[in-house]
Amino acid sequence: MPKYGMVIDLNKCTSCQACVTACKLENNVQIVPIEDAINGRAMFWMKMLTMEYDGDYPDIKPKALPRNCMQCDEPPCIKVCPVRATYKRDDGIVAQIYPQCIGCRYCMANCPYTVKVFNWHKTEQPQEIEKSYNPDVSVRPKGVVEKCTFCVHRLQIAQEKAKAEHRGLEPGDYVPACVEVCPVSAILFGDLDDPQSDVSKASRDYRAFGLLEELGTVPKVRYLNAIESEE
Amino acid sequence: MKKIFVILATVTGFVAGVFAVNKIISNIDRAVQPINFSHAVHAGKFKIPCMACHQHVLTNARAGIPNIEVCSACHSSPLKGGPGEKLVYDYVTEHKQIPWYSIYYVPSYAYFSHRRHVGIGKLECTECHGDMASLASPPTKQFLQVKMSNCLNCHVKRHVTTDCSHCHR
Amino acid sequence: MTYRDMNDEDETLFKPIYQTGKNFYILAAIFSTVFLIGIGLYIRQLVLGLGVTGMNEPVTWAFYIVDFVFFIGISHAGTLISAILRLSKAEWRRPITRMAEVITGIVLAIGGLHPIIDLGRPDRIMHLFERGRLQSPLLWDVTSITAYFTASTIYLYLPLIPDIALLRDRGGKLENLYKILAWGYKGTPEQKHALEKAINILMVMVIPIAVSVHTIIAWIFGMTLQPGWHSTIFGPYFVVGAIYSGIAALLIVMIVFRKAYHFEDYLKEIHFQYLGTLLLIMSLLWTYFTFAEYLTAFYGHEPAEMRVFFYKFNGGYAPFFWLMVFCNFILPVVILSNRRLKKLPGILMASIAVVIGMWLERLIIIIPTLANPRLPYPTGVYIPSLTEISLFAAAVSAFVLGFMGFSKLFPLISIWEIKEGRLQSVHEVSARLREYLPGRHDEKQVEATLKAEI
Amino acid sequence: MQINRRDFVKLLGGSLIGFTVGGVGEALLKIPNAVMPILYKGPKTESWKLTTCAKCPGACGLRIRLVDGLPVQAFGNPLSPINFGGVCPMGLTSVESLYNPDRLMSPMKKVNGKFQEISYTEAYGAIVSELRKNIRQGDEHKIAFIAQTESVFMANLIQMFMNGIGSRRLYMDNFVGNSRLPYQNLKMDHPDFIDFEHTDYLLNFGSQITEISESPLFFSRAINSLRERKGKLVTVAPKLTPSGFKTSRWMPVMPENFGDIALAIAYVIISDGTYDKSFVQNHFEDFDTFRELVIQNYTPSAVQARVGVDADQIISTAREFANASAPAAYFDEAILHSSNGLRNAYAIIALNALKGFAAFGKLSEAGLKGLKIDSNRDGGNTWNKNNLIGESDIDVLFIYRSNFIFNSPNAEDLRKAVSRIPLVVSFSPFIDETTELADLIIPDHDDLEKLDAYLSTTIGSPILSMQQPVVKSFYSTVHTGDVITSLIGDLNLQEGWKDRSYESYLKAAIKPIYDHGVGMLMSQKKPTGIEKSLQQAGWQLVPYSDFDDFWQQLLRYGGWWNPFPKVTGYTPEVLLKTDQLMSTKDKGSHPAAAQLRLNIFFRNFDYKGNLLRNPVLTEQFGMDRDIYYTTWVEVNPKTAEKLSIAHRSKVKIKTEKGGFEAIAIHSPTTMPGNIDIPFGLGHTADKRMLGINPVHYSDDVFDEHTGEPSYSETLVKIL
Repeated sequence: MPKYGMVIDLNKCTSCQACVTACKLENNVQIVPIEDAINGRAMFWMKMLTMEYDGDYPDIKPKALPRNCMQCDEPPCIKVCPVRATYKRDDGIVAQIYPQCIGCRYCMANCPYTVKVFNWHKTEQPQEIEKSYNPDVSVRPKGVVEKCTFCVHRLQIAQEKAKAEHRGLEPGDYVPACVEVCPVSAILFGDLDDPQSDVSKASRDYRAFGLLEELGTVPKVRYLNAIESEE
Repeated sequence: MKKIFVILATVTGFVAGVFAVNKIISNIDRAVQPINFSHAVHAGKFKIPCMACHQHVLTNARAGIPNIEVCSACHSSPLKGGPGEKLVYDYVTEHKQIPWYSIYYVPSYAYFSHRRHVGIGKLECTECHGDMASLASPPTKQFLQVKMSNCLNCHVKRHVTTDCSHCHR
Repeated sequence: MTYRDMNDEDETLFKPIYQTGKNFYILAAIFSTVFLIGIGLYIRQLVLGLGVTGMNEPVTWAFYIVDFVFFIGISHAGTLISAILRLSKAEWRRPITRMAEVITGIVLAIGGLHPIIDLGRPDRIMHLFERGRLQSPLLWDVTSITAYFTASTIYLYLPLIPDIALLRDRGGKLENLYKILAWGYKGTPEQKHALEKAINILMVMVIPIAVSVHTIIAWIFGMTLQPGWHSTIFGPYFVVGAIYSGIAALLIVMIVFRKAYHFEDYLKEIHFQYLGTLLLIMSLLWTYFTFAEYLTAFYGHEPAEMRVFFYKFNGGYAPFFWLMVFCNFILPVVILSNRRLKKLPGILMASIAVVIGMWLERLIIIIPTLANPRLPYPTGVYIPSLTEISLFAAAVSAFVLGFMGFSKLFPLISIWEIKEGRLQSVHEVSARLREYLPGRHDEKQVEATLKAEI
Repeated sequence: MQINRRDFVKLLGGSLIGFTVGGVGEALLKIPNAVMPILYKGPKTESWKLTTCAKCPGACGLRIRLVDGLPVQAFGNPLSPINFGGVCPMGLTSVESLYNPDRLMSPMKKVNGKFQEISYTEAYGAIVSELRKNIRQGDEHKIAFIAQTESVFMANLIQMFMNGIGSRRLYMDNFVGNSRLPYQNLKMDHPDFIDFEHTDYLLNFGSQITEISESPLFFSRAINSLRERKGKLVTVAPKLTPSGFKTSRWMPVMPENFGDIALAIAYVIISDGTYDKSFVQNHFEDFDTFRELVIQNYTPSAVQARVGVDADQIISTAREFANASAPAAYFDEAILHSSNGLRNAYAIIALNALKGFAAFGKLSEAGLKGLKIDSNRDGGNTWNKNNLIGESDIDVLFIYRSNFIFNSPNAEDLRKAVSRIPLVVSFSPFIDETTELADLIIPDHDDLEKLDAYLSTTIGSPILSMQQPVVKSFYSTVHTGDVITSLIGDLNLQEGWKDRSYESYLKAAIKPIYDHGVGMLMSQKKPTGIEKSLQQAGWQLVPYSDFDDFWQQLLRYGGWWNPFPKVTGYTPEVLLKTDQLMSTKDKGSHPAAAQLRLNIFFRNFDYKGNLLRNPVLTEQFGMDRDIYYTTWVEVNPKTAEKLSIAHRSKVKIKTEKGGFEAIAIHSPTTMPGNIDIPFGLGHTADKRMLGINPVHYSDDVFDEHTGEPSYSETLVKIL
């Protein structure tokens, strides 16, 4: 059984936000009404965070990092879910089952990365969005929690395809949308258990770190620190 | 004391009502198809295999209801036959799609794939659709109701994964 | 002796049941309108979704949960207090217990509903029982609250039986209802014995349940990773807070009904003095816990913790925080520790302050933590919407209505316990005289002298 | 207990009530989804088509996902050597723009202030008759054309049209053209690309190189590789945008002082004598005067006094620049957005000349076989949109996709001028601020519906990216190319152009590539070893039989490119003249101390302010600042402290042209003397877009040569 993980190279990332848009469109994430967005209910599974600016003007080193669900190996959210609407699959993906969720938002309260978003309303989407919905993903009803699932629907289809072609799942077959579109291929995705895969190599890199690792959530999305090219 | 009996009676009545209506609903004909298509003739008499018309069974999530091009393969010229065939012929000549109603449908939050079940799982069509070859008129209700319980029963019986996120999305 | 020939004595306790002033109806009308408005707004919320509240990312829990914790806290007034008092054979408990238990019953019913109001999909509530997972503190909560509710309702009902029997014997329009509820209680010695036995068993049982309830509510927060929540003393801290607010609520209710139904000669100064002292003790205990909680956080000086800490101390929630400190510590301690101020008005003021303060405390525990997540964005701001506020109002008025309704059906002060108290005291006094003092003393004359003195 | 009749009735009644209630409830719950029939839906068969993104000059390859024949998603084309499957937010939303409800569905005519649908023939007839009239009366010069297109072929067609008519009033507002304008004005031919294989030092003057540039995605990867090679990126810019996040040095400089910095660096290089002497010998007409001028006016200390950049910084940068093996001083269209843009550009060109343009490359003719790459105001033609205001004798104005009302400060004057013109024809597919003024609209196809081709040389080899109709057009829109070709035909401005289509024109234009035979389709992967050497020698096996087959495969694989072009280093064939390079006088010092200045910066790949009509992008616009649908301004923390402006607080900004509210953000990426404001929000024509359009609040300051507006020379008050 593989253990899917992701490594985001902040040295390469140009914070162009392509991953954000791709995620939004791939997963039919709602566009909330304007006043809701202003009141902090905008929904993003993948988000670009401007963390801080090291150093002082003008020699500053801005830190911006894309943040999706960390797919923790010790997820705080699944411990508290009363109905098993979110749980960890055997392949390490932290799944979110929308028809199961009762919307108590306990998992949101317990997520240190604040990656989960809630459907406060069910609102009519702009026409262009509705017409270009991704048929592989459901549109969530009001009152349930949703989050990045590593595009698990792509895995469903990739596995099916591989089976139909009587072969095993190959590394390239399944990548989330954000990985596919990244213009500078700053996002690596793959099997962390396979020591040969790029992603597991990268995750052992000396620059590698996990967001809020100290909490013991063991995030499976890791980052490579941005370092000055020459010292 | 009698009050209690009245209350009890009401409750029982309520339950009875729910059950009764439930029973009725499950027997309502869901749709009236534009053409009285007979699987008995096509699949039964002429032994046309399912895949011949439902072409996407092995390749797609949806088996697909045959579009007019498929029908026109045989019905391009009026064969001897009843009024139903006349209708088909009209559709063919006008190149209009037949507005079939689909009886089986899966909610968007569940992923059901014919390729997975028929192509890979090697299930028989009859498992879920019953013996279509015997139906003289188009089916009016689901043979095996599209319910999670029905899915799970079969999955458990055949020791297939019951992990939620393998079907839900 | 049967009940009939001694009813006259406690007529005042029966009065509210048989005659109703027009103020009652006015109040009832007002509160029920508020309540109905709340219901309407909740239906609106059901249709439109939780968007009608002021919640957002990351403040995903707000008013409803605050009210939930607050009401459950209040509910600790009754059963716990009355059980403890019964257990400790405190004679002065007799006129208090009933009201306390009623508070528990009603408030628990209201508070228990709040999580459901807070759900995004209340239509899926059954999932909790069909597919619930015991590892989630939320489910512990469901179990413990239901257990507590059943226990406390029974605990309210059992001591009620003799009084119901009284009412049944007096006849009247609701006689049938009383007939059913009294279970044919005649006050025969074995019935009495059985009843007392049941009550004794229950009051021992209720205490651990009550404690567990609020500990678990504390754990809902304590089990998370969030700064300001992830703390070991939350369990006891919440329990103390709960009892604290409970006593305050009880005092308010007592004072109000004393005034409304003229219970002056049942609820005497002494009762309030005792309860006031209890309130003072709880206040100091609460202060101690609060101090411990924040001091440890401050010394740990973990950045995330500190952001929450300062948000409370001099940030957005500073006003609420310091108001809470005033309401929960300064004011009660000043009033209750001062003999001159420790009179009914003073006690009433203190209790009201405490209730407000305890609500603020829940608010301060819940929202600042959520508003300051560990990662920079999003940073939360929370302004409650009208729906949330009016639902709180509706809850409060539901409580008042419930109480008023109860007072119209059953006596608010346990009549038979009062009587029992009288008899027992006479027995005790005469026994004491017989044992300690020379000369033979006849119970009759002791009674006579006591009567004369009173 | 016996039951009498009354009780029995009671019981019956109760049970009946219960029954009905239960039944009705159940029915209400169940019936809808039980008897609701679902109409036949397709089998959801999936297919993919390759095309090219036309939203910026980058011309990235796109891979469109169609379900049952309708586009649903866009991804990058992994075969394209420009973006290798990567794609930017703009490209990702191509599909949304196809379904945009605001799209014009048919030609429109303005009848007393209201737009009415008319047939294409009618609209076209109107245009033709008007033009005929003009030509008959010999008023060809009264016809003007303002176009913004990144397609060389389209641009050439428009030029052909205007030349045929014989009017010089053509304003090409396209990015690549503008970036190369300075070279053109110097009568130099421009370098085709930066040779990123060898460049080890990139001195970037004000270009938001990974967001708004000739090819953002290519540059992003190129700069990453540069940094991996331990090369250096130095940014000279008024604001540190994401393009500069990874820069190893940031010199905060206002755009009009770029020249000073360049020349100060030149000073150091000259006085160190580390410049390329031989090159200077051969290509400078009067280097000594140049040297004299620089030595006199541009000592680092003097520049420091004027510009406020530490002299040591300048000197060390200059030394690094001089010692680098192939240093490049880079600028693009952004340089023009200041009152003395051209002069700054010249200075930078001069700086490059000192190192012999070591990092720049040129494609030898063979690579492209006579295809004209640069598509812009051909040298000397300085007619631009501002001339509309002065010249009142314009009869017909064609507007192709350019929303110049939105992105120029003097919008009001332009509006007046345009509404003065008798016939304004717009080809825009949307009603934007400019199209509002049109009398006649013939909406263009959406990018997914049209056929076009894009030539780019940014990556160092010629690339032809094909854009093909992924779906056949939904509405009765018309490809503007077809309109113009048929105009050319019907007015017979060209021989034998009667009833030609854009497609035929395109085929003819692309034919030379096929004839020349070099290069390959994007399908084949880059050859190596023997095959490579064979190709370099000019041999190669082509997988296509004839031109039509070639064409078909072009469409299938998304384009053609020549991986091994004949490349030479760039050397200007005209001599550099000091009086040209130093033509304009210096700009005054940056009044940081005196008063704050409004500096407009670009975001999210929105080049000209006409790309943001997309719900996803609009919502995402300020996401990394956690601000939605609202304009914000960024203030340096020090300044904010001085003015006591709190982080994320509401402030009022006041300029000559009025005031507006915005949210203040503390950010050290801003110069202390500036208030940075993002460009792109505040469309008045699209109700779904809120916020402020800063350009309309900034003063009418233009570069007197190019007429490009300055985006950073407006004095503001903040309170």
